[in-house]
Amino acid sequence: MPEPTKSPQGKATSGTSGGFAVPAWARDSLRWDTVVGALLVVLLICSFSMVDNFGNALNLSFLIGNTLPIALIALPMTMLVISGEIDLSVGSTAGLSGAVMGKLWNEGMSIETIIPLCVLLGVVCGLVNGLLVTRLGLPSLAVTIGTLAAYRGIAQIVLGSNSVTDFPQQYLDFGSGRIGGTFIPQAAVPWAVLLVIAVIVLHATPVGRSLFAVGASQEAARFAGIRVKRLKLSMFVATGTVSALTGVFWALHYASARYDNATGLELSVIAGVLLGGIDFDGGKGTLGGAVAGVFLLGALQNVMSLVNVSAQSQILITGVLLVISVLAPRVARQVGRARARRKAADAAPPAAALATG
Amino acid sequence: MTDPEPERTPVLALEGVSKSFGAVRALRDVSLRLYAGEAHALAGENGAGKSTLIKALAGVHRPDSGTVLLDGAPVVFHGPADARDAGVAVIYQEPTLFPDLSIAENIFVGRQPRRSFGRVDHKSVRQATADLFRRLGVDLDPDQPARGLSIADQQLVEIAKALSFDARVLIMDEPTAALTGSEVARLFGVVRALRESGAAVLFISHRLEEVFQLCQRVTTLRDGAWIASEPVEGLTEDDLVRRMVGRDLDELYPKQDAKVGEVALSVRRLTREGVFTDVSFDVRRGEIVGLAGLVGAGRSEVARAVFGVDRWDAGEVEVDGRPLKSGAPSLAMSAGLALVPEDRREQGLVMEMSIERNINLTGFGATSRAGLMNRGAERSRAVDWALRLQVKYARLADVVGTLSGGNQQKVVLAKWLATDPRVLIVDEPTRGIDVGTKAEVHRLLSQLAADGLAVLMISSDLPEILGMADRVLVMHEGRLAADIPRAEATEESVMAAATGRGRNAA
Amino acid sequence: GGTTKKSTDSDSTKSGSGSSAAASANPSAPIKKGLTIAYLPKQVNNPYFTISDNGGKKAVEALGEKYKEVGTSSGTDTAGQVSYVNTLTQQQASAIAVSAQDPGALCTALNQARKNGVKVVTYDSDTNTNCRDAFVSQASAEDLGRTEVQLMAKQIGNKGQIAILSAAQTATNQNTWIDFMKDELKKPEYKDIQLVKVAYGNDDAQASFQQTQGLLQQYPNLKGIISPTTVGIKAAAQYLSGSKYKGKVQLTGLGTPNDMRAYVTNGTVQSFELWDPAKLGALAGYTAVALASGQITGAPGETFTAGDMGSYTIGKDSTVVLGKPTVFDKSNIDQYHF
Amino acid sequence: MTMTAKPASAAPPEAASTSGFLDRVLKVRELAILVVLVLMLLATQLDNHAFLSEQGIKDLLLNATILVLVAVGQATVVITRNVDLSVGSTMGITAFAAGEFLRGGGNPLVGVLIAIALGIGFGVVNGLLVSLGQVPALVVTLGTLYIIRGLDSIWFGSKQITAADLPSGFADFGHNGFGAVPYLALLTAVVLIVAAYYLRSYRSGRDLYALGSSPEAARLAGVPVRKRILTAYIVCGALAGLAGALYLARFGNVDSGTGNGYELTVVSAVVVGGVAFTGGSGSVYGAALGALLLTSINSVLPSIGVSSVWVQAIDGILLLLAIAVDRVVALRVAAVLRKRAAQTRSAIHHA
Ligand SMILES: Nc1ncnc2c1ncn2[C@@H]1O[C@H](COP(=O)(O)OP(=O)(O)OP(=O)(O)O)[C@@H](O)[C@H]1O
Ligand SMILES: Nc1ncnc2c1ncn2[C@@H]1O[C@H](COP(=O)(O)OP(=O)(O)OP(=O)(O)O)[C@@H](O)[C@H]1O
Ligand SMILES: [Mg+2]
Ligand SMILES: [Mg+2]
Repeated sequence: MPEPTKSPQGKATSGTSGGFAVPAWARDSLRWDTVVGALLVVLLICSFSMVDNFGNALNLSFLIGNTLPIALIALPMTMLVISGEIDLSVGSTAGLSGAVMGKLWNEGMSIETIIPLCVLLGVVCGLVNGLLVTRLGLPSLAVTIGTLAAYRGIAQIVLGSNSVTDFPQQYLDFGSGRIGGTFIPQAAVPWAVLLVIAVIVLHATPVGRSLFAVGASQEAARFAGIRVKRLKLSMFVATGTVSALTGVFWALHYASARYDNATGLELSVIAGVLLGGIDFDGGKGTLGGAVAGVFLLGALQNVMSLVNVSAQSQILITGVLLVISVLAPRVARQVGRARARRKAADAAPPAAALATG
Repeated sequence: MTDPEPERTPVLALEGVSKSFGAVRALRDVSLRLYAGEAHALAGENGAGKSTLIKALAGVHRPDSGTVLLDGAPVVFHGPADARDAGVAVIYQEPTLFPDLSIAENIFVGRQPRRSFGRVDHKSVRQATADLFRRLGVDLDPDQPARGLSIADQQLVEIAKALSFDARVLIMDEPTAALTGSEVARLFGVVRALRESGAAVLFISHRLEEVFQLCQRVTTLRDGAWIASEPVEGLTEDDLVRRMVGRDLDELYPKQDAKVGEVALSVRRLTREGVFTDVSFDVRRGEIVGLAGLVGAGRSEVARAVFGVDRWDAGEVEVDGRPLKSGAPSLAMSAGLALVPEDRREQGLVMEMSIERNINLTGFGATSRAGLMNRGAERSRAVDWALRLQVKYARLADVVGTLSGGNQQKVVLAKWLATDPRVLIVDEPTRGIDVGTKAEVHRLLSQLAADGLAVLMISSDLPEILGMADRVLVMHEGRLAADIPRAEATEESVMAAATGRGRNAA
Repeated sequence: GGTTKKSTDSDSTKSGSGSSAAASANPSAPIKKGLTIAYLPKQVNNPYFTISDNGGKKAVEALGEKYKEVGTSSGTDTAGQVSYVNTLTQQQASAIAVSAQDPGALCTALNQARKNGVKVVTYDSDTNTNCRDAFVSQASAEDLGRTEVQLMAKQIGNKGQIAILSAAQTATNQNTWIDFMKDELKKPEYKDIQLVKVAYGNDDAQASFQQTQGLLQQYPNLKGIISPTTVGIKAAAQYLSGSKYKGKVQLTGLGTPNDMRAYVTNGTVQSFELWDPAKLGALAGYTAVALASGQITGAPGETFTAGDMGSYTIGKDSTVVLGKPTVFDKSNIDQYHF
Repeated sequence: MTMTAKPASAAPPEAASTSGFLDRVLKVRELAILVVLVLMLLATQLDNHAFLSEQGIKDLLLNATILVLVAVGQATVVITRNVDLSVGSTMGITAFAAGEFLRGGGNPLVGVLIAIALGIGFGVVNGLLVSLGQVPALVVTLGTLYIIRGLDSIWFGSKQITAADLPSGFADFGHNGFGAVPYLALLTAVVLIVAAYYLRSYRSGRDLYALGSSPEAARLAGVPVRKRILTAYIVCGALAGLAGALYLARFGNVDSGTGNGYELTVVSAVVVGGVAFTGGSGSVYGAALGALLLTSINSVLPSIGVSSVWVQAIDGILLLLAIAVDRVVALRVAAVLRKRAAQTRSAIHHA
């Protein structure tokens, strides 16, 4: 949803739409994603020192394990949002892939065949979203609200009321186990790999550059010969695929495949991504910010339960955080602009110098 | 409401106004006085601060220092609404319409005539609009939504809107940039009438002859600083240019003859239903082909289709003998085709991205190695072209949307020239560009042509076409009406074809 | 090839499993003091669970133990419930009394808790048997299923079409109860009653409303509806009481007196049943304390005293049954306030 | 350089015809949904004769009322290129507030007013955050969604309102009416018509479309952008509040979970109703029809005996169909217009 008023000034001072490639962050240190990152660090430090039971390996592995599904989907979701679209059906896609996984497992198919099939399913789910958006030019918000219901419904038809729990132990261990005595869940490793790939793609390849351009102005991108539709379609497919993977991981992590697995996951993902400073107009944001946002929320929830903050208050706090996350950069901007104006008042104009030098 | 002694108190004035955007000092201690019954021109290079000055007058920007005087008394406009209520009507450089509203509503938004109980009187809104259009001799349907209007049509609606205020002060920032002679002539008629009825007019245009046609007094800005305010008579174009540029200007149409090579772009029986029909032409190496026509003739549409952003329904397009696919810009680019589009804000630039990113949008091939972007290559490519076109900017990382209109246009050119294309299609390449840069662009184009580039130049600026083109194609009602060699190309011959009176050649 | 259900069935049963069952019980052991008994209901702020957890609070604190309640604010946030189990493990609670949102999903976490010495009692809705030390059942599923059919049969004179309006399709309790209802209906005396449909209102008022409407439109001569869920029954009652079917179509099932009072008094509903949630919570508390004090291990046959509620014996699948449900109607409803 | 004019004649007739054609088309676009709805209902009636009985119609209307109200409010906001995700939470908390008041034996009318007032309160909060803060509405209202939900459950905890707490008159108001037409439906219809008329025939109403269509242009045109956005959110909040009160009357039961996840339903209704998320287009009638369509589907499926297992899937697929069809129609229309424009242009010339 675009901001109510888009003044050139507003855009002008909101920094360029670049990754950390652009020296933007060096320029205005007040960039929101860096702030979120800092917040996360502060929170972790405080919790380690003050909250008992927080620091021990078991709890950390809980923290990471429970945040992983969100962090997984956040990766492609960030790119999708930067390209100006959104996918609300991720939770349902995960649920569907889990349900199918359970169904096929009950049918006696081998897990090694099931998982690739689930991933394939994710590709299909993504394709459906993507084609509806790019071919028919429908708003992604509307489309994915539709598929949100549709995929969940299909999951219900597939698995009905059963819940499948008897997946092979070694897989369950992968879903919930940790690497040796460390606090790092085994599943965190593939995530880290995906993260690296995503960062490179978004911030250091033509694809990433194009994504930012498309998100900022689809028309101009088209006139620059960027294949907008194909790009968006591929982003939807990526999101679908990762969601399906997440569904598999979810079923293994919680040792239970049900049609209502991962219900409402989309909101958590979006909350985290937003908190990380990804602009829903598209064209702005960094993966670092998104991931920081996701883990900030995750860590907060973990800490709050450890210090016995009631579920109700946790909801409240999440909400307040979200509001702050969008108000704060705004305020920061105002401050920054004020400072800049004061500086400009007494600085000589470099503009002329640089011109016909 | 004519002032007995016009020279005494100005209706609207600026005293010692300064305005900075970040590091950029757009205005430095500028003063300006607008008198009732007088048309005042504002001249200056791109980025000189003209639009900023206007926005200060209109209450869009608050000056950092200095005052705005209304009838000699200091006022503070807290927003465009205040200025409007004070009787100041503004046409901004970039059309600002509501795409979803009907043209009529666009003109009267917030001021609709009302019936009982404050209900909007839709009928008289429509009526009033129709009357305005009759006055301007525009044929547009008041009920048609503004979405999809060509730049020119948008500009006409903006003009109608400004006139509908019958304001005491009428401010126009490059209203004619997109217009052809006929519309300009009619606009000037209306403006003169207003002036005689005692309105004060502030007018900006990079077409200097227009300044001399319309205005009595001219103020010149350079790099945001006030240079001079003087009566127009006794002033020559060269004087004015000297004031603006600060040096003597070389020839405006430096057309050098290049040896014409083999066909580079060949268009055959191209048709897009409802927009243009059966368009066939060739452009050869070293040749600049002008494409003229009335606004709405469909020139831009042909260009869009050839480049591939619009599909075509029938016909073929070949670049160096390689056939292109309908609706595939990326293929067209790799075949060596480049299009500098008509609407820089929507099509030419990603307004919220940096200058650097915009220039490099067309050059991923050149700036990436093994699929990874190369920062160094990106920056040097951007710097190189920004300097070649003398873009006036503070930092390459600046958001392109903050550049002045003309400098934005330069960035678009840079972006496409950087792809070193075989065939270059330019749609209104010098719209809103100051004389100095215009000459630059023209020199650049003919230089490129001389180096064997094939250029198709769409322009509504007839002298430009006549000055630069080896051949002039003329479109009329979506059809190619004539193909006139440079020797025979005159205003008369081109106009005749453009209005459908001409010989049906080619 | 690869890992299939069959190849794993063999070992899947003994996965996790009650490590504590090995330890031996000492019925005469004293009740430890200062234990922390944590209640983890399906959903906090759900009136039903608040009542039962408060019952538990009384019981637990009467024994001089520490009571706490945590939980998710949504009834289908399994992930949330899991992380609460984890948190409680972290906080070294002595015992957890949990009402499971999902029979399987909690197992990993619960067994992890038990390995860390936390006793686990499930109440109201159970997990898989190998993930907890004991299950405190509100009433044997069999009793509930059969008695609801009997109530309905009485109201419609053993004759006519009936339908069931259940909660979510996944609700473990409802499904077992419904199975027993179907079984009860097989009896000869109910040969004239046909169960025409089981509809699911997902414990959502609007959905239950529309499902009820659907039932009535689809089966014009429907005689009665059994709704074994507190949300479903009150939605159905509210709809009936405002429609032309009021009094013509009978409604029974599980509901709380407070919810249903209005409809019983205005004649929409004749009678319905429920156990006393407060007692359920209390019994869960006593069981938890007994487990944590080592009086019982959860093995079938063991007995323990549940404060003023008398003594209970652990049945098969280490299940403790609260007792028979209470039937509420015009005559007695005003004596109950929960 | 003078180019002579393109003849300006024959403009008025062209205008007339085109405009006539245009609004007919626009109307049709809402009609499309209506047609779908009617067909669906009739088909169901054929399958099950009880469906459109007096009781059946009454139920259909009652089921729709609450969603229609909220959708109308939502549409007002969406038209300004914003969105309010907090409507579900607002509805829940206002319903509860009204209930608490009535439980204390308060006057029903006052109870409703309280709900509306509370709704307006939250509308103001959202409106201020979005207009003054100038931050993306999606995020802010997602935030207030959580905040209000949290307040709700902290404030009311596990308390609940049951039918027994409500004055019988209030409950009756919830389901009685003139024959097949419930009072609630009438009330809703009035609200709908007023809202539609305001948006169509008042300057401030038109401003909403303007600033939804182009915020920047609106600012330059001197539209009081912030004030208008605030208005939109207040309307939305007020209607959510009213809906809360009606929910109480209709269902007689409220707890802190009431209205959970309602925002998605509302947004779907608005979308199906053809109100574009890019702002500036669509109408509250469309939104209302969308709401009616959605609720009707959920009544149709059970009453033709579709197992509730299928309901959700069918819901989603129908939603997709609805927007897809709407889109295809729109594209067709655009194509037709382009051809017409071309014809008229050449017609003018050859005349
Ligand atoms: N919103 C803004 N933010 C930052 N810089 C700005 C902004 N608007 C204008 N500028 C800068 O102020 C200077 C003057 O711009 P302005 O648009 O007034 O030039 P101009 O005289 O109108 O040029 P042109 O003839 O091309 O329209 C330019 O350097 C421009 O980059
Ligand atoms: N983006 C658009 N969408 C729909 N119709 C358009 C669009 N742009 C232009 N048109 C219409 O197509 C016709 C030709 O467009 P346009 O005016 O751009 O032709 P042109 O010869 O390029 O004129 P100019 O370039 O001088 O504006 C006009 O009737 C115009 O209203
Ligand atoms: Mg300008
Ligand atoms: Mg054009």
